[in-house]
Amino acid sequence: MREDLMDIICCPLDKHELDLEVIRRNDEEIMEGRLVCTECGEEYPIEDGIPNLLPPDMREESPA
Amino acid sequence: MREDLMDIICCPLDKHELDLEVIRRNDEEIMEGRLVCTECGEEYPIEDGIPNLLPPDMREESPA
Amino acid sequence: MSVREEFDRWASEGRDRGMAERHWHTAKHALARAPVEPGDTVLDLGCGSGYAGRALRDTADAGRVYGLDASPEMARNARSYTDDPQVSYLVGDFEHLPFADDAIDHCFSMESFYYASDPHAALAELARVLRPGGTFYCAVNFYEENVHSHHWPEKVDVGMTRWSEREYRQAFREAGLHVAGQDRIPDREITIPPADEFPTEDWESRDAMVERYRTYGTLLTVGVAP
Amino acid sequence: MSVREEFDRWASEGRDRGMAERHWHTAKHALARAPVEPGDTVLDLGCGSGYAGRALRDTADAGRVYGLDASPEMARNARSYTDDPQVSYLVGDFEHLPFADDAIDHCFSMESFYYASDPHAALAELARVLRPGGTFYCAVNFYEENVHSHHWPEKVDVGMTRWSEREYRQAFREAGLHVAGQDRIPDREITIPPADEFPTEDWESRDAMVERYRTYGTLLTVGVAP
Ligand SMILES: Nc1ncnc2c1ncn2[C@@H]1O[C@H](CSCC[C@H](N)C(=O)O)[C@@H](O)[C@H]1O
Ligand SMILES: Nc1ncnc2c1ncn2[C@@H]1O[C@H](CSCC[C@H](N)C(=O)O)[C@@H](O)[C@H]1O
Repeated sequence: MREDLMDIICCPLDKHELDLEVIRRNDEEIMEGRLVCTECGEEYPIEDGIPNLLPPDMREESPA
Repeated sequence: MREDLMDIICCPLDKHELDLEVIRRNDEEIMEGRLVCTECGEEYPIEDGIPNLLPPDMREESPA
Repeated sequence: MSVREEFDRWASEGRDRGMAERHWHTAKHALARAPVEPGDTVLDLGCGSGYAGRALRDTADAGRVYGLDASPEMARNARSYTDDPQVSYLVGDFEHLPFADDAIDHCFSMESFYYASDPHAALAELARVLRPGGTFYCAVNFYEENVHSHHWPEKVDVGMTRWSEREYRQAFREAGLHVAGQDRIPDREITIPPADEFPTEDWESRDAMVERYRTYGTLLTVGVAP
Repeated sequence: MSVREEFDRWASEGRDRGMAERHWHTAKHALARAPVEPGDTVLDLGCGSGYAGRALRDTADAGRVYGLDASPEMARNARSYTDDPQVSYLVGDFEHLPFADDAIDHCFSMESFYYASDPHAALAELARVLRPGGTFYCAVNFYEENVHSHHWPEKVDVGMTRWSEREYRQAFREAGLHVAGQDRIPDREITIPPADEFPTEDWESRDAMVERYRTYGTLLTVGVAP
């Protein structure tokens, strides 16, 4: 995901702002990382450049 | 025109309410009459059942 | 010539019905989209023969339908085509609408809006009379992109405003209407003769005629009062 | 099965592209009507392969396009079909939109809205994220009047809501959206075999197939945030 996405995304549960934690990035994008809700602390993963903002109970783990 | 038209029509110039003066009516409708603005006093004719609510300067007289 | 005089002449020559027939090909598709609910009050702006408002009575069970036209002869003809007590015709001007604020649920207009001498003033009036959520369905065949319409003003003795699709959207927004959609409705019903019959009286080539009706068709811009 | 699991399976079988191709026949007409201006931010809700948002980048010069889908595999496929830096895909749920209030100019959704487990909650979320005047173009082939779609839930392992045209309008209004228009967009491109080839695997009769595609087509309901 590109960093300008931060302008409009929010926590899907309480609609508060998210903090971005970058694990890996390339020239254009954040490839791996985490989005953390500044209010409820819920964490949303960024995997292969795609943020997963499903509510945690809808986000099953990928099969190992 | 049917009398229930009075619910929504107004003076085209100043948008104030109109008074209805009936000259001739049948069971359903006012066939001849006048609509008079309660504010500016402008008069609008009803002829053959059709109210003419053109601003006066756009309403030429019908040829005699 | 004034709008009233020009269209009184058209009406007395019976041209209101011919127009209605031709316009129906695309107008019916626009009418079918309108979110008119049973009981709604509908305004047919520049109604001519008045077919559009009558159609909304029949298909959408509109409650009251008002056809407004600057030409007394058009209104007289329109009135003679129906006995429906829920349908009324008024003589009036686009820029001086004789309706109270928020009095109208939806307004439809076919091939008439661009005759307004000040179309911005007409839009401001529409924004005033439509209730919140009310729509203005504005359908025109005369517009910038439709190059085949550019010469029409030569044939009509009143002023005509030629806006582009973008200018329609902008003007709606300037008047305070949201733009909910815009597109060209093709006329798929008009008979287009085989190529060897061209040129005809009206058309240089078959391609030009196809482009006029199938590509440009009727421009519909839908506005919504906030 | 969850929406995520069902559509991850579809995506990994490559069904996202087949759907896109079939849906394009009618989706493109809906997209062509949307009042998207250059620079606008567009959301493609339940984007699947993501073709719709990409089309609005190309045709309407949309500024930023977000495709949202509950299936990570769909989002992954969609991402692989473009290099456009202005186009992004997110995994998310209709009823829990991860967007700030008023962040979206226009939202388009094709053949996905009825999978929402609570469609009223989804509409409330849309009303929240659309800026005033923003539109929701909601296109569905699965709806009450389209009798030929009634058996579809048997083939899909997730819940599907079957509303009538009227129920769509009502639900939009209950969520605080104005309804700007509604109609059925016919699919004129699907190949319909000659009568003597019926019954086919999917169709009892030619008439039924014609009715499905030409009469019922795709139901489009257009909502506008006040
Ligand atoms: N400023 C104005 N106010 C009211 N009516 C007007 C007007 N300018 C033009 N008109 C009316 O608009 C009509 C255009 S002809 C179209 C008529 C009809 N809607 C149809 O589709 O066939 C004429 O009847 C003309 O009298
Ligand atoms: N609650 C929900 N939240 C997000 N996406 C959902 C959803 N329910 C269904 N979907 C997604 O909606 C899509 C429906 S298939 C349609 C895909 C695409 N719009 C097209 O026209 O081809 C699937 O990709 C599915 O994953």
